[in-house]
Amino acid sequence: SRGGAGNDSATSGTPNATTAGASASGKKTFTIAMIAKSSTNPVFLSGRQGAEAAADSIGKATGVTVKIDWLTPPNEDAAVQAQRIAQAVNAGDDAILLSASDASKLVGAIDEAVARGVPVMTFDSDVPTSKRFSFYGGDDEAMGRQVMAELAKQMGGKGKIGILAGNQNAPNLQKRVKGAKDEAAKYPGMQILGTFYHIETPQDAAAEVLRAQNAYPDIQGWAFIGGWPLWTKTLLTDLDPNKVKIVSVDALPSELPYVDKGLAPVLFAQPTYNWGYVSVKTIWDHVHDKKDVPAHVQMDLIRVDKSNLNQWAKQLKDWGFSDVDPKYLNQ
Amino acid sequence: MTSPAVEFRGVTKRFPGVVALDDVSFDVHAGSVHAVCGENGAGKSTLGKILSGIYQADAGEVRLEGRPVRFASPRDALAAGVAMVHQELAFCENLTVADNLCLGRLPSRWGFVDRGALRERARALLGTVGASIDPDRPMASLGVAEQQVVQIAAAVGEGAKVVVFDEPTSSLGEAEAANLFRLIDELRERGVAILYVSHRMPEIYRLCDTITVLRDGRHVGTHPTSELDEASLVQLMIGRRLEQYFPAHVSAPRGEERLRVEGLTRPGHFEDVSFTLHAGEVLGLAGLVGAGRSEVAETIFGIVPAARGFVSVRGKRVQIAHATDAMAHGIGFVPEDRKKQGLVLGMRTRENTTLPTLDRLSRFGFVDRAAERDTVRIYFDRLRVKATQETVTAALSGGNQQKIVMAKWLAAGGDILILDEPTRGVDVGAKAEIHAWIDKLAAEGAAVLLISSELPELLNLSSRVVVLREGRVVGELPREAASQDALLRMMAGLTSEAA
Amino acid sequence: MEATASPTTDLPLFRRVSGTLLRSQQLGLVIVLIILGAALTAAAGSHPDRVTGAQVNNFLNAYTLIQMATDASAFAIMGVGATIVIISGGIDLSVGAIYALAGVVMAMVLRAAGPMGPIATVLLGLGACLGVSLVCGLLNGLMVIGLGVHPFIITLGTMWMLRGIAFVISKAESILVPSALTDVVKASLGFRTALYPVPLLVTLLVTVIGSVYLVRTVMGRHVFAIGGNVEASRFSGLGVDRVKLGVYVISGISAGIAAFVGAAFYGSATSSDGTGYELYVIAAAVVGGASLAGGKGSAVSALLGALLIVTIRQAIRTLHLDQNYEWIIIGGALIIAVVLDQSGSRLLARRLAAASATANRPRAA
Amino acid sequence: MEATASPTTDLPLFRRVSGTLLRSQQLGLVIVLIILGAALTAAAGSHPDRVTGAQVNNFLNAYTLIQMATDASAFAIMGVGATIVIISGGIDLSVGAIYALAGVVMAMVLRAAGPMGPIATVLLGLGACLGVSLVCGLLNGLMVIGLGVHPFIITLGTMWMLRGIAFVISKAESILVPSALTDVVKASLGFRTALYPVPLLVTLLVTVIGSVYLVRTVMGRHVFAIGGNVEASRFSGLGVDRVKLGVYVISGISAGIAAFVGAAFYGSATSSDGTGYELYVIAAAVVGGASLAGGKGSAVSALLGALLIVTIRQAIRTLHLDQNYEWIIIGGALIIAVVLDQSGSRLLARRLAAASATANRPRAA
Ligand SMILES: Nc1ncnc2c1ncn2[C@@H]1O[C@H](COP(=O)(O)OP(=O)(O)OP(=O)(O)O)[C@@H](O)[C@H]1O
Ligand SMILES: Nc1ncnc2c1ncn2[C@@H]1O[C@H](COP(=O)(O)OP(=O)(O)OP(=O)(O)O)[C@@H](O)[C@H]1O
Ligand SMILES: [Mg+2]
Ligand SMILES: [Mg+2]
Repeated sequence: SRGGAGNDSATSGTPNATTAGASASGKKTFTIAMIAKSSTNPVFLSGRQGAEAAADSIGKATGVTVKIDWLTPPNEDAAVQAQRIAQAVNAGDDAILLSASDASKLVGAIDEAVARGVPVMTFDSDVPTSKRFSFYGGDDEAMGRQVMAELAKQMGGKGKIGILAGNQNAPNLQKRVKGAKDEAAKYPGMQILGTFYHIETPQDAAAEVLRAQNAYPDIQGWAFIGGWPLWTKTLLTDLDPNKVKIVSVDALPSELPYVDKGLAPVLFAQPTYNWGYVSVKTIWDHVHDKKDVPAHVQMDLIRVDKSNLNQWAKQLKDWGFSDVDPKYLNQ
Repeated sequence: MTSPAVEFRGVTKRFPGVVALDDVSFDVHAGSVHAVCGENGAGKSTLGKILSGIYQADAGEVRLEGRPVRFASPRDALAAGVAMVHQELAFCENLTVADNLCLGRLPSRWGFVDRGALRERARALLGTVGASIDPDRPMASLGVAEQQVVQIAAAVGEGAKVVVFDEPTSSLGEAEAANLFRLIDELRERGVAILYVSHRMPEIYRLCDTITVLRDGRHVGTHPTSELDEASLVQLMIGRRLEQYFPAHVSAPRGEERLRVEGLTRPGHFEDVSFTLHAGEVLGLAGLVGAGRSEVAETIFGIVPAARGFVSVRGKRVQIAHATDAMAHGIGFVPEDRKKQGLVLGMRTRENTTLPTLDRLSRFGFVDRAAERDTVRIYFDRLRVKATQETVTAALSGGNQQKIVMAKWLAAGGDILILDEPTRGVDVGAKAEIHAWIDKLAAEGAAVLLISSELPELLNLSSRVVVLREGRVVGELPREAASQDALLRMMAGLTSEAA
Repeated sequence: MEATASPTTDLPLFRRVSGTLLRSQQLGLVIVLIILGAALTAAAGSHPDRVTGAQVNNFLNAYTLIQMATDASAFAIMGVGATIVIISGGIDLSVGAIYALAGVVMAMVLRAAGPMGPIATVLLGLGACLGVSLVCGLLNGLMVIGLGVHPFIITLGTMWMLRGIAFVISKAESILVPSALTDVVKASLGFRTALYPVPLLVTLLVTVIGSVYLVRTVMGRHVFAIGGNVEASRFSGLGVDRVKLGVYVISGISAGIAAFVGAAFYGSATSSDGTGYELYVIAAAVVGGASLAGGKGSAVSALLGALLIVTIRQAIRTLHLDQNYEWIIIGGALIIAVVLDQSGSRLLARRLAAASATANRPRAA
Repeated sequence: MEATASPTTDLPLFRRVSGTLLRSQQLGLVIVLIILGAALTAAAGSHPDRVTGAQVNNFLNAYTLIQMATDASAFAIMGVGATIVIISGGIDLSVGAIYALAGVVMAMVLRAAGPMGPIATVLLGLGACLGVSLVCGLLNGLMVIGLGVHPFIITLGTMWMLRGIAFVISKAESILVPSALTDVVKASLGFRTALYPVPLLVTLLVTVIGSVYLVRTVMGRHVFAIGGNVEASRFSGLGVDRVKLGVYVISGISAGIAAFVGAAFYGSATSSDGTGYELYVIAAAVVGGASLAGGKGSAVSALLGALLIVTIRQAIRTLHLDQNYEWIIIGGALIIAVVLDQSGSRLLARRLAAASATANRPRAA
């Protein structure tokens, strides 16, 4: 019942040892190390749920225990991610699923993992120059463009706007900002009054919006590059939907009232659950079942507005979010 | 004739609220020991600190061998051959004796410390002051006297041309002091100019050939020692005649037992210490420096626990685990190290004075400021504290700081008072005042345990003297039998135990 | 007892002078704030009010000022606690984490308790928030006095632990708090809508209580004493451990109050709330003149320090500076503010010295 | 001079004993590390090597150990600098920001310089990195000695400023560094591929240099002196300012070295690099026994402290504990490690004291 080629080890009989090897007949477990950007960001927790759900369903279908080894660092730090890739390889994990905080720092680590026989897939934030076999996700610049295009549509192509940009040191957010700015340039009537950064907590983000709104009273539209401020309730009361329009990335449960009230008529949800779900399935197909998979599995943003609010709420509920307001589920 | 080694010309130094030195001019000659006398706060230490580059004069000038100098730091002063032994000990506890001795000039090769040379130089320096301290010992493990000796060795060892001694004997025992005097004689022979600050008259008359008196920062005179008798010196210092240094002892009747110590032991510090202390008496605790007197006092007061033994207060055994417990039993304690143990230097004098008693001066946890100020005023007036209630304590001269510590525990008003070197660094006038106060306290029924390295003080005030040697009680002398000589012999272990 | 003749008679003068010195240390910060405010008012443009149509200054308007007060409230409330800890010679890096944990626990307790009357909701929320923060402060204090380890390390450890706990129990979700709380903290109290005076009032209240505690009470005096010289305090019979325990509890509770205001104001709590606040809070205390060596500081100054930091941040917005430079400006301004404050009070002290030295001359005995 | 008879004869004994005390302080940490390592080896499962097929322990294998050394290198290298600053009685919060700025500047300089020979590239990169970090350290040092403000505040200010500058000049881009650098730092030196000994070697080298500096040089002795008692040091004629300036420069340069290794190893630099490292670095120094009150610490211990932190983090991975508990575990472990270390050395000190007290007694007087 021992797997593995080149069986030159005399001491390989540990019963609980994970065994690997492509042709393993008696293979019992298959471990995927999942390394997202930061464990405090709820979107990645939803991705983890998706991954675990996929692992379960594969397990039920095939009898192989698929384990998700959650190695996400507490704070965004690409160097730590590189370290954890190496750790996963050293610990004998079978595949790695990564959302890169800083692509260029991770090329080396990924290529090495691949060289040492551990395939790597990326999601959400790609490392295109590496030897990862596939990427599931969208394109940050495109996401920024999409948000700005929608905002322009909502505002009739003109007006003064602000961009809320999250942590200024995060490269992927900077790409979204760039996309948003490029898109805005196409609308001569749209004037960007400022790009505002904040500490990535809901309260700090909301406070930044209020500060900016006070300093630039004529802001009429906001492009939120991340949904942070909408995870509080404060903008619901402090901004007037008749005067200010928001278009934001993300559509977590606490953001739904903003759509309902019309303050944020459109949200672009990332199907964060699928980050895990689709990726794990893809890894299984490729690594275990040796199927060909595309190098880029496109993830499309889900446009959430009043028309599909209830449907989206149900989707969130299904994905395991516990605090979806029942109000949106019952209709 | 060559120019004097040091000339002060119109030196003036101001601090917030005080003129510490006001137009001071006098000369110090090479090969002479020049006493600087004055009351607490007269400006003696300030003068020394200006000479050694710690402070800079606001006006006037200092000349060294005729050349005007203005030192920006002790580093400059040391380079010019001026060293100072400070009134308050200042050393690096975390380093060894050798490091502390040679800190400014560590022997080195290409920036690396030459350990062998360092040890040798340290031993040589210690040799010059007649001390045999292991240069590799951590400074923190030394007793106060040994630390003082190290500081003296560090200052004089490097061949300075001018040395300032600021109350060097205040923490030395008789033997170390005798060593120091011999050293100073040698320095004088070598042509070193010495400024010597002290409140102890016998020393001044033993060592110095010239005396300069400062009063309130002003120069009131420079005289050859031979032309100035002790009474006139004191009169110059305080501006009036002082009746007596040691007022006649008012013998109070010995009352009930207040404090009993039985078999108190802290291994390595003291063993099996027992004595009793009664109301109305002043019990002297004698011993050489390092005999463990302070340690006994600190243990009674609950600062450090005893390993064995008991303390009884008013006939009842008590558990004292903390100073608060001691205070609850009416015990007060003036510690020996005012800077470390006695005062919060950053606080105002008023706040320091009322620190142990604030609870009494408050209502519902709020400080009653009026009551506080009234209390403080009483003690400041009596002890002639030369500062206001609002002065930051760090700004006080050493002797005035000592008075604040006294005031603090007098205000606390316990009926068992432990005084560890209560007059260290205090000037003659205030010392007389403190002595009178101790007498008065005893007369009013307080029990006083007095630790002092000044035998005259101890002999004058105590009704009995208990002698400690190497951590053990080696005898007890009643007032009548106690003489300086008898005590010294017992302290040094030269006689069989007297009873 | 009446003042006797001789030396002590001009004591009130000295007291008055030194009192002014103290007060003017804060005056220095106040002046800096006023100058900064005036400059901002002059430099800021104006815009027509959306409702009344009247022209209003972009900086000097009720909304912006109240907004700044609200922004400052978290730093200022925790800054009072931090000042007290710093005066005692300690430091508390865990306030940001306590802020997060208290907020998260409150939100979870209220979610679990389900709908209740508004008063019950507020009381339960406040109780949960303050209870958690008290326990956290107690934990810090007990470890500081019991383990004999530097508080920097203890509170660095609890900072990581408490935030970890907040994260684990909340699963990093942003948990909404009932609107009863928001209604209280966003009560208009008769002002125009969207002007929220409550955070400002809470801040002022906390500052006044902190100030009275420090300046008027026996405990406050003891805090200064152990910060100034812990050994001498022990020799004076102070319960050093009790005082230390007290300051960490106070610091914890100040974080709890800030968490209540923050969570109620913004309507939600999450485990990442207050990330990095510990440094802002300590900066506010130190800009306000607290000495990290212990023994020195003032609650009112902590409030002013927090206001200064927030005003500098606001200046970047109001002057429409490129926000990319925010960190550079805040970092530089922090250092400049402390230097100005220190050199200002040093200058003042020197002037006073010169003045009173001459004044004192005649009274030397 | 020969040791005279009597008192000084047992001098070598005392020296030997105190030497042991010192060495065994580190021994304590070493033992903790060994026990932890053994426990992890026992508890970790094993897996077959993908290449050779041989069964290897999940913890005790060359890859994991070298990986841990690499992970620890940044904390350890900066930890040596931090230890020196802490011994001097100061603190440096800006090392993480210096790390980022030095890396970013190096990457930009190399990008601007265009392709060159590998040696020129490495030298230019190293020069840029060390040059920037030296300037930053100098800036810290000059402000600390010139402004008379507590280094916590100075370096908090520069921490914000320097990271702000890194952000502005790099526009938050991640800038690739030439592969010549990576080739050097990832050189196999004859080991198996994917085993990178260079970061470990650099760490050891820095630790040795730091240790020699502290223990053997005059400057090092002065660092201990001013941390022990700055006033006494000044009285002894030390150039206190020069020493202080020196320690901040050293700390800055240590961040520069770490930045070089980090940027070269990972292949790029960005303004968010090293975020939050300052606290880990200080924690490493303090776990290694440095006292935040100044006057105490060791470079070797800082390395051990960094290793301990990294091992604890690794343990979470190796034992497959839930990653979510990472913060709780690290926070708790930090406090426990310091307490263990302190109580261990206190116990030892007490035993030694008891022993030498009896030995000393006869020689009193
Ligand atoms: N650093 C300081 N700041 C403010 N005032 C000071 C400072 N140092 C000394 N003074 C004041 O200067 C005066 C002279 O002090 P100095 O220490 O020179 O007295 P002294 O003659 O040495 O007294 P003592 O015999 O008590 O040691 C005192 O009034 C003291 O309060
Ligand atoms: N190397 C040492 N190791 C441990 N303890 C020491 C050492 N050297 C001195 N001591 C202790 O420290 C104490 C010295 O303190 P100190 O000189 O204050 O004693 P004392 O009797 O109180 O004298 P005084 O009150 O005159 O200063 C002694 O009790 C001695 O046992
Ligand atoms: Mg003096
Ligand atoms: Mg003593």
